Amino acid sequence: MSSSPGSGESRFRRSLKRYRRNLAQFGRRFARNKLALASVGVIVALSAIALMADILYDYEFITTVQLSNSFKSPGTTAAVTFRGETFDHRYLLGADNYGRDILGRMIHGGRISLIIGFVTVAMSLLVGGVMGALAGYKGGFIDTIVMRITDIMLSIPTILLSIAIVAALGNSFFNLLVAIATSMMPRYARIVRASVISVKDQEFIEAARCIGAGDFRIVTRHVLINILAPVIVQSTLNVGSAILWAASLSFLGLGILPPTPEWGNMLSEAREFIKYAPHTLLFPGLAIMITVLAYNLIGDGLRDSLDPKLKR
Amino acid sequence: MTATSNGNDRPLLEVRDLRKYFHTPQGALHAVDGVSFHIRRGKTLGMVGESGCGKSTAGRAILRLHEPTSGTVFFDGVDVTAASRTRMHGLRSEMQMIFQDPYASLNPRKTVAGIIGEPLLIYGRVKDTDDYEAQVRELMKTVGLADRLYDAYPHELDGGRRQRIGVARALALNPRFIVCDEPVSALDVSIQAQILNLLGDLQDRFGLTYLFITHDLSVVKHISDDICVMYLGQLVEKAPAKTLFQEQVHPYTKALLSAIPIPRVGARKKRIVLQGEISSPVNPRPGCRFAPRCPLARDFCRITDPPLTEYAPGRLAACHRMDEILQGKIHIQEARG
Amino acid sequence: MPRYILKRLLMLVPVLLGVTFIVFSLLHITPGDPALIALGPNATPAAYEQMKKDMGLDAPFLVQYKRFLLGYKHEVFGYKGLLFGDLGRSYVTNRNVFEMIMGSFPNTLLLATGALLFAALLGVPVGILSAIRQYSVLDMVSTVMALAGVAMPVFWLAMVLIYVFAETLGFLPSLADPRNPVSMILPITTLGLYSTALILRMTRSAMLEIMRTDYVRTARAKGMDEHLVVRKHALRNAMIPIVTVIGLEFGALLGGAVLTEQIFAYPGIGTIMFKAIGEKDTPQILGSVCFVALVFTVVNLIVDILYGFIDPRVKASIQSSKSVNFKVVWNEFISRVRRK
Amino acid sequence: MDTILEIRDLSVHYYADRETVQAVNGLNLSLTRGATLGLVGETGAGKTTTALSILKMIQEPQGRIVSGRILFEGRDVLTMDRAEIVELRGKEVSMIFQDPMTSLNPLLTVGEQIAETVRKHDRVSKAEAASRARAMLETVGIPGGRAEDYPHQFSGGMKQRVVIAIALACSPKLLLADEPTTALDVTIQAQVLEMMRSLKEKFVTSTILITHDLGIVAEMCDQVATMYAGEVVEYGTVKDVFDTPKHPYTLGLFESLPSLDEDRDRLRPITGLMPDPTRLPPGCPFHPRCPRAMEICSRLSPEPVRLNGHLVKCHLYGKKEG
Repeated sequence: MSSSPGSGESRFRRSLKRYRRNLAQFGRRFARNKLALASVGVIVALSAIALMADILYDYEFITTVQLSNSFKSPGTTAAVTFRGETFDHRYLLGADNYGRDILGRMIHGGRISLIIGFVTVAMSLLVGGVMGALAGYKGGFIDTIVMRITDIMLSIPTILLSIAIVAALGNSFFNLLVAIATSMMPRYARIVRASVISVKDQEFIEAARCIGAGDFRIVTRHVLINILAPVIVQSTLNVGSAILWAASLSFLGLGILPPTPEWGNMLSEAREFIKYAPHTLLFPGLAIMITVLAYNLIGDGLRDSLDPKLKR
Repeated sequence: MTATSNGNDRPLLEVRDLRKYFHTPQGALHAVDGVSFHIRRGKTLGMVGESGCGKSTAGRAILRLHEPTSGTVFFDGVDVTAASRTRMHGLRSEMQMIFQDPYASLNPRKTVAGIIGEPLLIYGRVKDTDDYEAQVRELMKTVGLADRLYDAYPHELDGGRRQRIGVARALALNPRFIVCDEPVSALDVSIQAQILNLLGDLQDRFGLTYLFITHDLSVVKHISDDICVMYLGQLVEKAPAKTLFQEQVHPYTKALLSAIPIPRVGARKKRIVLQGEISSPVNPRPGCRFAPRCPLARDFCRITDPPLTEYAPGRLAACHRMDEILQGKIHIQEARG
Repeated sequence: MPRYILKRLLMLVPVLLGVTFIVFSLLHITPGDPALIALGPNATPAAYEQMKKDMGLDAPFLVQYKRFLLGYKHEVFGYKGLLFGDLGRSYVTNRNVFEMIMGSFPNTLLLATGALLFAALLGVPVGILSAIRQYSVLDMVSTVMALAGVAMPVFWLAMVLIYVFAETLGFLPSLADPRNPVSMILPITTLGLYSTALILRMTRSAMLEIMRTDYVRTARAKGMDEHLVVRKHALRNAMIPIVTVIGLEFGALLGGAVLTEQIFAYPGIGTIMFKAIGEKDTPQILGSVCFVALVFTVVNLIVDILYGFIDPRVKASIQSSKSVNFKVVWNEFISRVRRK
Repeated sequence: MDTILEIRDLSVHYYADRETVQAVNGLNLSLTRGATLGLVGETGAGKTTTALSILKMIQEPQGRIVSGRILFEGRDVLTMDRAEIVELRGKEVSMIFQDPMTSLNPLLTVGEQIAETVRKHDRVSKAEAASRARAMLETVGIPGGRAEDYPHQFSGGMKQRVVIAIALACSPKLLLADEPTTALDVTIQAQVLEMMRSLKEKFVTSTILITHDLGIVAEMCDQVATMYAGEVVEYGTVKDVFDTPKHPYTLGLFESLPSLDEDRDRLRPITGLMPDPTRLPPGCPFHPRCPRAMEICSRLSPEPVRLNGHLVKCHLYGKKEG
C-alpha cells in the first residue's frame, strides 16, 4: 500500500501501539506457559554462548590433541601445550580421548547445530512451503503432483533418505544441510497445503473475492497471513528435529567429521570409551536433549498462544 | 416463463434460467436448476427455503463467486455472466455481498479498519492515507460502529458488531445491489433486530437493492417487498410479501408457512406436517421436485416439471394443480391429531 | 471394500516407482566407481573397461534404470529385475541381494515388533490414564517423560542404557542377538521409547478430545457408568487415531532401526544397508531401500483398510475424501515423520 | 400442586484463563408435575448450564456448582453420590441435546445406543433390550429395521428422532430438551415438535424445554421462565407472561421479533449487548440496557416480586407488594 505522508506521525504511533498491544497479548498468553518461557531462556542462553564461541574457546585449541590429558575428569586442572606455550588449563567438563576440552568442543559444536537448525528449516520451508501453498491453493493437477512427490518421499524412512543423500552427494557440511532439508521438505509441503486448504474454504476468502481482490492479493494478504501460526509452530519443532537429525548422521560418520566438533560426532567418538570415561558421553548427549526439548516446548507454547481464535 | 420487464421501469437485476451444477462422485448436484426472477430498483427480494435448497448458491452464482453452469444474469442491462475479467472487476464494485457467518467471513488477522478499507484500496478509491482513514471512519459511523474500534480485531468483538463490519465492507464501494446471505441467522434476536433495522435504514438512505436470502420466514416477511420460495434448486412460488403471507398457492409454501411457530398464546393454527424430508439434489428425477412429499401430487406431477406461471400480476407459482387450488377445488389436509 | 483395496494397491505402484527412481538417481550420482571397487586396487584399464561393461555401467542412465526394473542378461551379473522379485547380486559379496535381505529382515522385524509392542503396551494405557486423570501427578510425570523421550537422541539413549545396565550393573549384554531374548531388552527399549512417547501423547490428546464430544455427554446423560463411558464410547472412538499412529510407527520403526542396530551390532537390514552404503554396493542399497519402502507403504495401507472395519463412516467417506481435516493431517504429520 | 423439581439459589461458575464466568447466578425455579416449562433467553444466558446442573453434569474442574440445591421429587440431586446420580440420569431425568449431528456415537448402531440405556436401567436381557429399542424407533417414526444402521446413515431430523428415542426409552419423569429443534429446518422442526407433543403423554410427565424461540414456547409450554445473565428474571404461565410481559427484558424480546401478523416498519430492539459474564454489572444485570432503569437498579439486585400469577425480578414492581 503506497501512502503519501499525511499526519504520519500519529498514524505511525497508533500502528505501533497496535503491534505492541498484539505483542503484549501474545506475550501474556505465552508467559502463562512457564515451561515454554523457561525454554526461551535456555535457547537464548545457548545461542548467546554459541555466538561467543570464539571468545570463550579458541577453535584451534579445542581441536589440538593433548594426549597426556586424555579422559581428564570434569573439573581437573592440567598442563597443556598450545602454540608453543605451556600453561595450566581447567577442564570444566573434562577432556575427551585426545585430551581436548569437552566444554569447548560442545560450545563450538553448539554453534554448528544452531546453524544447521536454522538453515535447514529455512531451506525446507522455502521449497516445501511454496510447493504446499501452490498445491493447496491451486488444487487439481498441481496438487496431485505435489502430493505424489511427498508420498514418495515419505515412504522412504527419513533417516535412510538422509543417509542416501549424504552418501550420494559426498560428505560435507553443505551436503548435510541439503540432506536434512530435503528430508524435512515433504513435511512442510503437507502442513502448508493442509493449512492453505483449511483457510481457502473460509468465507472471508470469498468475501475478498467479492470486493474484487485478485489471486495474488488473496494469497498474500489473506491466506499466508493466516497460515503463519501453524508454520511458525512447525518450524520451531523442526529446528529441534534438524539438530537431532544432524547429530544422528554425524554419529554415523556422515556429515560433519572429526576433528570438527559436533555433538553427534563427539558421541560417536565417545562410544568406544563408555566404560572408562562416561563423562565424554554424558555432556554432549545432555546438550542435544536439552536443546531439542527446549525447541519442542517453545513450539507447544507457541501453538497455544499464537491463535487468536482460541481466545473466543 | 418469466415476468418480463416492462419498458422504462427496467428491473435492476434480472436472472434468466440460472443453473449451477456441482460435480460430485455420485453425479451432478443440481444446486440451482433453472431459476428466473427479477428485482426492482430499491426493493428487496426475499429468497426463502430450507437448507440445501440452493438459495445461497443462487446468490453466489449471481455474483459469479460460483461460475454459473448456464443462464444469464443482467445487472442494469449488462450481461454479468458474459462479462470479461476486467468488466467483471468493474461490476463487482456495484454488486456486493453480506455473509452469513460473522466469524468466518472476516479475516481474523486484519483490523476492523483493514477489513472495511480493503475494497477502497483495491479500487483505488482513496487519495491518501488521510482520505483512507476519513472514509473508513465515515463507513464505521454509517453502520454504527464506535470510533474506538478502528484498530480492533474481529475476535475482540461480538457477533452483532462483526456483522456490522461485514455490512460496512459491502457498503465501501457504494454498490447498488447487495446479496444478503442469511445475515442475521447467526445472531440472537435482540442483535438480529438491530441489524435488520440497520439494513432497512441503509436501503432508505442509499437506495439499495437487496436480494435477501434466509430460512427465517418472519425475518423475510419483515424486510422484503417480494418473496420467492425455493425448493430443491427451483423456484416454486413468487409473490409480493404481504400477499404471500395471506394466500399461498403452492402446497410447499403453504406447509412452510404453517410450520412457523407463532409467539402468541392461542395463535396455534392448523398445521400441515409434511411427511419425509427434502430429497437429494444429486441427479434429481424429472417432474415436480416437491412431488414425493406433496399431499396433492398426482402421477403426472412426477413426470414433467411444472412451469413457473404468472396467475395474477406479480404472483407466480409452479404447480401442476395450480388451477384447481386457485378455484378452491382442492385443499391440503391440515393437521393430524 | 475389495474395490477400494484394489484401488489402493494400484496406487502403490507409482509410489514405489518413484521411490526406486529417486534412490536409483541418488546412487547414480554418488561418487566412487563400483567397477573399481569390485576389481580392487590393482586393476588394469582393460579389465576395468570390461568390468564396467559386464556390470552394465556403460549404459545410459535410463537404460540402467530399466534394467533394474526389468532385468539384465549377463552370465555373471544378470538378473531378472525388480518386477520379477530379483534384485541382482551384491557387487561386494556377490550374493543374491534378495536372499541377503530375507536373511536379515526377520531380525529387524523382530526388533521392530518388540519395540512396537513395548511402545503400545506402555503408551496406550498410560495415555488413557493421563487423559481421564488430567492434571494428576501421573499426567504430569508421563507428559514430562514423553517430552524427554522425543527429545533424546536414540543413539545416546542406547549408549546410556549400555553404560548403566551392561557396563556398570553388568546384568544385560551390550550386544544384541536375535536368538537371545535377554539381549533384546536394551535394543527394544531404546528403539521403542520414542514411539512410546509419541503414542502416549497421541492417545492422551485423542482421549481428551473425545471425552469432550457431545456423544460422550449423551452417554453420561443416559446414566452410563463412567467406566462404560470411557471404555465403550470414548476409547472405541479414540482407537481410530491411535491405531493410525501405531501403524505408522511400525513402518517408521523398520526404517528407524538403523541406528539402534548399529549400536547393538544387531544383524538386521539396517546394518546391511549401512554397510552397503559405505561400500557403495549399489544393488544392495537399492534392494534394501526399496524393500523397506514397500513394507512401510504396505503397513500404512493395512492401517487404512483397518479403518474401514473400525469406523462405519469411512466406507461412506472413502469416495469423497476431498475436504481435508487440518487436525487429522497435523496428527498424521507428527506421527508419520520420525524425528530421528 | 405437586412440584417435581425445585431449584433454589443455584450458582454455577466456569473457570477459564484465570477468569470466572458466572454462568448461573442464584437461580430459582420450580416445575409442577406434568407441566412443560419453557426456558427462554439468548446465547450465554445460562440455559444449558442450568439443565446440565440438574443432571449434575457440570464438568469439573473447568466448571463448578458453587451453591444451591436442586430438589428432584424432594431429593437433592447435588448431594447424591455417584451411584445414585447414575441411576437418576436417563431413568428419571433425561436430556436431549441441541446438535443431533454430534450427539450420537458414530461407531455404534442406533439400536445399540437405545438398547444400552434400557439394559442399564431396566436390567433386561440383551434380546429384550434390542426389541424395545426397535419398538422405540417405531414410536419416533423410524422403521424398526433401521436399528442396525449407524448414525451417519440418517439425516439430521432422523438423528434427532433417535436422540429423542434414547431419552424416552426408560419413560423418564422429567425430560430436559435443550434446543431440540434449533438445528433443524422449519418443516422438519414441525415434524419433531408434533411428535414430541404426541409422545409427551405417553412417556414423560414433565418437561423443561430450552429454546430461544418464543413461538415454540407459545405452542409447547404451560409455563415459561425468561433467563438473563444466569438469572430467571420473569416466571409464570405462558398465558400471563406472553399476554402481559412485565420485565423490560422479556418485553424487549417480544419487541425485537419481526412479527408475522402485523407490519412494523422498524423493530424496537433492546439496545446494547449482553453483559460480559466474567464482569457482570452490579445490581440488576440488565440495567445498562434497560430503557426504564432507575438509580436503584445499578446498586441493588432486585428481589423477585409476585405479580398476579407471575414472578418478576425487577425494581419497577418492587414497592407494590412491599
